[in-house]
Amino acid sequence: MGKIFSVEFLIQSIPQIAVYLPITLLITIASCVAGLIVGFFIALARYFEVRVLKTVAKVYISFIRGTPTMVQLVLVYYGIPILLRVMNEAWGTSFDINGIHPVVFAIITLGLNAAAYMSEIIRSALMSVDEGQVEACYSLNMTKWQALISVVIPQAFVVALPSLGNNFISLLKETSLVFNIAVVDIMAQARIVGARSYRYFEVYIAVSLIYWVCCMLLERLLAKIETYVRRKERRS
Amino acid sequence: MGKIFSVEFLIQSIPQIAVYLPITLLITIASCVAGLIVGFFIALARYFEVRVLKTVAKVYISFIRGTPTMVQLVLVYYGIPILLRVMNEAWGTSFDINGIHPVVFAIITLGLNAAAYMSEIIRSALMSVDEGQVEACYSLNMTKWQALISVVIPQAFVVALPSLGNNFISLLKETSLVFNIAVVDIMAQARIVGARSYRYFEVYIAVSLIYWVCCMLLERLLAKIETYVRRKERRS
Amino acid sequence: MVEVRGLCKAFGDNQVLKNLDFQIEKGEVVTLIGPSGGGKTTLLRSLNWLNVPDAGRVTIDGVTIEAGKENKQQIRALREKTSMVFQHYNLWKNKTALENITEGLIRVQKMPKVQAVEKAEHLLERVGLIEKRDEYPVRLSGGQQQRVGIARALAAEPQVMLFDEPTSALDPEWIGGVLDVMKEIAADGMTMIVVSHEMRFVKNVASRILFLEGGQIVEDNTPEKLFNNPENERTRAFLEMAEL
Amino acid sequence: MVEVRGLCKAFGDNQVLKNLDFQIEKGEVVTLIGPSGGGKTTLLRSLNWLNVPDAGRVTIDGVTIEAGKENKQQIRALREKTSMVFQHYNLWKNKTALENITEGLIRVQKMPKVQAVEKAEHLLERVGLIEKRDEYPVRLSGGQQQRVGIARALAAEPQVMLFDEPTSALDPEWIGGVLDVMKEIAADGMTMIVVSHEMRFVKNVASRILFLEGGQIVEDNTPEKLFNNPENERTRAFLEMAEL
Amino acid sequence: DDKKESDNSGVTTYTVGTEGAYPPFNLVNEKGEPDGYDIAVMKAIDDLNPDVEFKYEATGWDGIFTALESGKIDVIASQCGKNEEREQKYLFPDIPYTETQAAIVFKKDRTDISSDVNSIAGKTIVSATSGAQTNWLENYNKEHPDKAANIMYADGDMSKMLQEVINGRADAHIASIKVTADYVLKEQGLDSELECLPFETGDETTTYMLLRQDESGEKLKKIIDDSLKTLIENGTLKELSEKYLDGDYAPQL
Ligand SMILES: Nc1ncnc2c1ncn2[C@@H]1O[C@H](COP(=O)(O)OP(=O)(O)OP(=O)(O)O)[C@@H](O)[C@H]1O
Ligand SMILES: Nc1ncnc2c1ncn2[C@@H]1O[C@H](COP(=O)(O)OP(=O)(O)OP(=O)(O)O)[C@@H](O)[C@H]1O
Ligand SMILES: [Mg+2]
Ligand SMILES: [Mg+2]
Repeated sequence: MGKIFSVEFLIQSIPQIAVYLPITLLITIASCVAGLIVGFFIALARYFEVRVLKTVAKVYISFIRGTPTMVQLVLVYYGIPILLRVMNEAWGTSFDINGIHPVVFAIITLGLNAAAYMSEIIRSALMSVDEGQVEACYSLNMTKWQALISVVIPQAFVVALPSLGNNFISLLKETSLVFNIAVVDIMAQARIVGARSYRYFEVYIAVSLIYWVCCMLLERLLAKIETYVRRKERRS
Repeated sequence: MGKIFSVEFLIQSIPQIAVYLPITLLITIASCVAGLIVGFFIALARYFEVRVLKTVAKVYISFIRGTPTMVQLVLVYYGIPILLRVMNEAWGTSFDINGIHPVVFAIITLGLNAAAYMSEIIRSALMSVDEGQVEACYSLNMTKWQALISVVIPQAFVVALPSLGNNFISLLKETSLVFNIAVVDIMAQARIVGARSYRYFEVYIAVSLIYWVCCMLLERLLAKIETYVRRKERRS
Repeated sequence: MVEVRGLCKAFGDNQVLKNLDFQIEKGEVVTLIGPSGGGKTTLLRSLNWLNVPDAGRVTIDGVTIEAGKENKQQIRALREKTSMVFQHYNLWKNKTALENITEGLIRVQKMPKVQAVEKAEHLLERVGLIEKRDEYPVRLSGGQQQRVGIARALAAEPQVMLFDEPTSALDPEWIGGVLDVMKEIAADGMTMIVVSHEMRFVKNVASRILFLEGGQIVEDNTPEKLFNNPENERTRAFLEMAEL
Repeated sequence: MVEVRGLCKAFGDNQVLKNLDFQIEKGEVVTLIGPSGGGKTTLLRSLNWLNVPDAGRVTIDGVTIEAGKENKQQIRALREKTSMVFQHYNLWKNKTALENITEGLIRVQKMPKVQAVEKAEHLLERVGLIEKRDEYPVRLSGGQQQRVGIARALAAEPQVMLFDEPTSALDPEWIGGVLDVMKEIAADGMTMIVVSHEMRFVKNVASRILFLEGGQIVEDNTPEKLFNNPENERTRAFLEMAEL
Repeated sequence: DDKKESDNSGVTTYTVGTEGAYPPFNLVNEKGEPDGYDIAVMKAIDDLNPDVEFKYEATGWDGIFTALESGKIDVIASQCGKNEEREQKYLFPDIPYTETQAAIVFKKDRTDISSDVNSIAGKTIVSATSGAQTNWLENYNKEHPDKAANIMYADGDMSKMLQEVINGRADAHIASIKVTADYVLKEQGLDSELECLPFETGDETTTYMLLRQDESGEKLKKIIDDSLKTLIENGTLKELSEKYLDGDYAPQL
């Protein structure tokens, strides 16, 4: 007779699942970087209240946050080829999108998605910097950009870091949505391994352990950075 | 002949899906409130560096953020009964947990989950309040709590709000995980409706529209609150 | 009223307070003078334990607290005896001028709100800011902020007032106004420790002057003696600069 | 060098600057005095467009800018001509004392880093803070922060310096020290506009005094005339307070 | 399992779990109730046994097995296939309730793919992790390493997998039941583009109810085995199959 909960199976499944860790990490890190960069510029549009861009940014944020990531992923992955097909038929062109690896779609979609969330964190951090700090920059004839780079961003960074940490860690797990576009990451692999024996309970715990280890390493790193940047504003 | 994409189907499915909106909203709002409260106290333990609690808080945050919400949900909802069954068999007790509605488990799990994320946002917002502000409280013999309530929290609130908004909106969509514990929310219903005729694209778009409307209303509200609380610190 | 014994405070290698001893009687108005960076603010902040000293003992109105052995109750008891005007005012940004004053009264002293508002309005009137009653600090001028800070500290009516350069942002007229207020409360028997280089204050209000330099009290004297015949060479030079 | 025409600024109902007109020649050291809340800071901040005036025109060293018609280039050109010491110092919290000074030199004036550091060290020396070179602002005393602020503004070597109460946090010795620095740069022909109630400054450095009250310049005079024979009744009362 | 007994009537209540997203086998109908062939079979079993009563619940696939283990549900009727690994953990009745005929779906212009199993060698086949046909495919690959296909795992729904074929990211999709595939192709107007042929897997995809390895599971296994035997013998299963699946996929005894 078998067992309700098989510890050996759990242990055996860990290496099988962990094989796909590079994919998970690749997508997480790449979309995180993409999200930070795009999110930063979206935040700037709102921070500086740039005329049209500020509205565009708001709509973008609202749209991206308002719709499920899974749907965005599916729409981009399946929708773009449909669009291309229609275009090709209508105009006789012959674009082919199949050469692009689904991981690229995943990174783009997740990155653009993260950007919306991160932009709000970055905006509020930028706005938390005292006006007097910026005025001091202007009084010495710095440009907006110079003020941003030498004063506002470094000070906002401290405030934003813990919240951005949330997003990094969320993203690590949100990556599992890529299975919707047929990319196998650690969560998908856990499902595949689990499906063979219907031992889902064991594989979920196995995959959770892997996530947790990654998360702890990330938290360590974030805590180090935070201590480092906070030292400047510590009284003692 | 059928169509690849049926607009009528999409439109018809909206009311069918929207019927379950109250469940989605109930779970979102309740777990949001729970998350805010628990998250606030976790943040305090770290903010005040309370001896043991601060470490407990760190482990809690790490564990919750480090493992997928879906797994937590399944573990809590199904794992507790398994544990009880094992206990009952071992000790001859007869606890029964089946009377509790799954929505309650959903709210507890999602609430405790959100708490971990929110606590980091709240902590960084609390820490962004100038030390001088707190010292002024202490100089007038306020207690830590009084300082917190009359000065630190109101000032931190402005900084935390946009990031907390991220979490509210995430939670709205994360609610869809509850189908794994047999609760039907709008996303589950969308899948169900879609499955009947294999028209997933249509229902995904339909459910996205519903989410988007909710999200936009929420964003309106948040923007109003933000403008209101920021007025105190605006130069003009 | 105030007794300080063996007070030491260092920031890293920088020994700011070096084994300070002094005593202040009830009703004295003591002025703390000394060069910038000499530790005046640090000393003041040690008296209400905002700076935790490395060593030493502070007694205010019977409440004794010793560095390294303090507990919450002691710190609160100590702070009950004092209130402070900060060098950088530290007005609460989320409160109006009025609320900055009433907050402590309502929360700490449990004064009914109506009464607290009445008291605050009276104090705002005295510092000439009644029409800025509902303004938030960012929209007040430097001197206006400083005056609200003074009003806030006065409202607490403590045993000992700690003022850190309370007139630095004021014009001559308002310096006069604030000095009048301080003279009044001094006449009521309030003990005050005031960091100030405002010579009018030093000459007219102070009953005693401490000259703090290099973490030590190099001179402790009455204004008359100090101005006419300072014991210390260093003090003489310092005051000459002030007299110009 | 500086020309102001029809300058107006209101915050809500509060008309802070009422149609100001004045002109300052190259090399003049103008002191702005007046009661707290009178608009001195607002005026100073309008000169480098940190406060956007509601109406009026400012010309500094040939750069003219008009309220409501300003553009980015004009604002930058205007700011190139000036630098400012803030009433609240506004030191950059994420930069050390040294970096606070070098940052503008390196970024705006594109000075090589070595040279900027050298210059900053020289200035820190002059304000007595060379040993605080690598300290962050939160760990400096009030007076030390103010001196770094002065050094930062001096480093830019602009056409016109705007000082907002630059000696408020200083002790008599350092007031003397800073005045010496200001006298020196005044002697080099720098134009300065200084908000100050420090009478030593007003008497010894200023070449001209503007008395600002109720949003208007109620007196514009040389120190000698102002002190000996003020034109305006209001000014006389104000100065009497200062003289005590 | 005494908890399952209701006090006086002697009727035992069991909860049947199903994914509810795999029509025509299982779905949730307009009334919000689980429905489809899988459910109909369970209802027929219920009718045969006056001393048992079934309740039905739709649950996401990610939680359904844990729900079984925890006792929240007692049997899964969701087209589960049998294999050795699964038998270690769960209890399968001896008698299956469906023997479906698989189908292969590919682009009309592909001549290199056919009903022949050998034609999938080296091709990319998109297949759902939860599907019985995936199970078959994995075993096939293991047993015929020289003729193995690339499995492109996908998450659940057929319309997505068909898109993969249309977009050319996959060469073919193996559907567990031809009739369903035909239905979807027609419904979504893809029949002009995609070919759907019966796929001879030789060893046809056979599905079972899934039970917990405990006392209640053993009891239920007996009930299901006995009932399925009756239902096959009296032709009810065939009827249900024809009604829901448009063909006879009832297993033979
Ligand atoms: N938090 C801190 N960390 C490190 N050094 C500090 C800190 N606070 C003050 N110091 C240093 O301690 C010394 C005394 O500072 P303090 O603020 O007491 O001077 P002060 O007499 O009030 O000067 P001022 O008249 O300029 O306000 C200064 O050299 C200052 O740099
Ligand atoms: N951002 C603002 N919003 C509203 N009112 C303001 C704002 N800034 C200044 N004021 C008001 O404008 C008036 C002039 O302020 P300003 O700071 O120019 O005074 P000041 O002459 O520099 O006074 P002080 O000597 O006290 O620094 C004050 O009454 C002040 O309350
Ligand atoms: Mg000081
Ligand atoms: Mg001012």
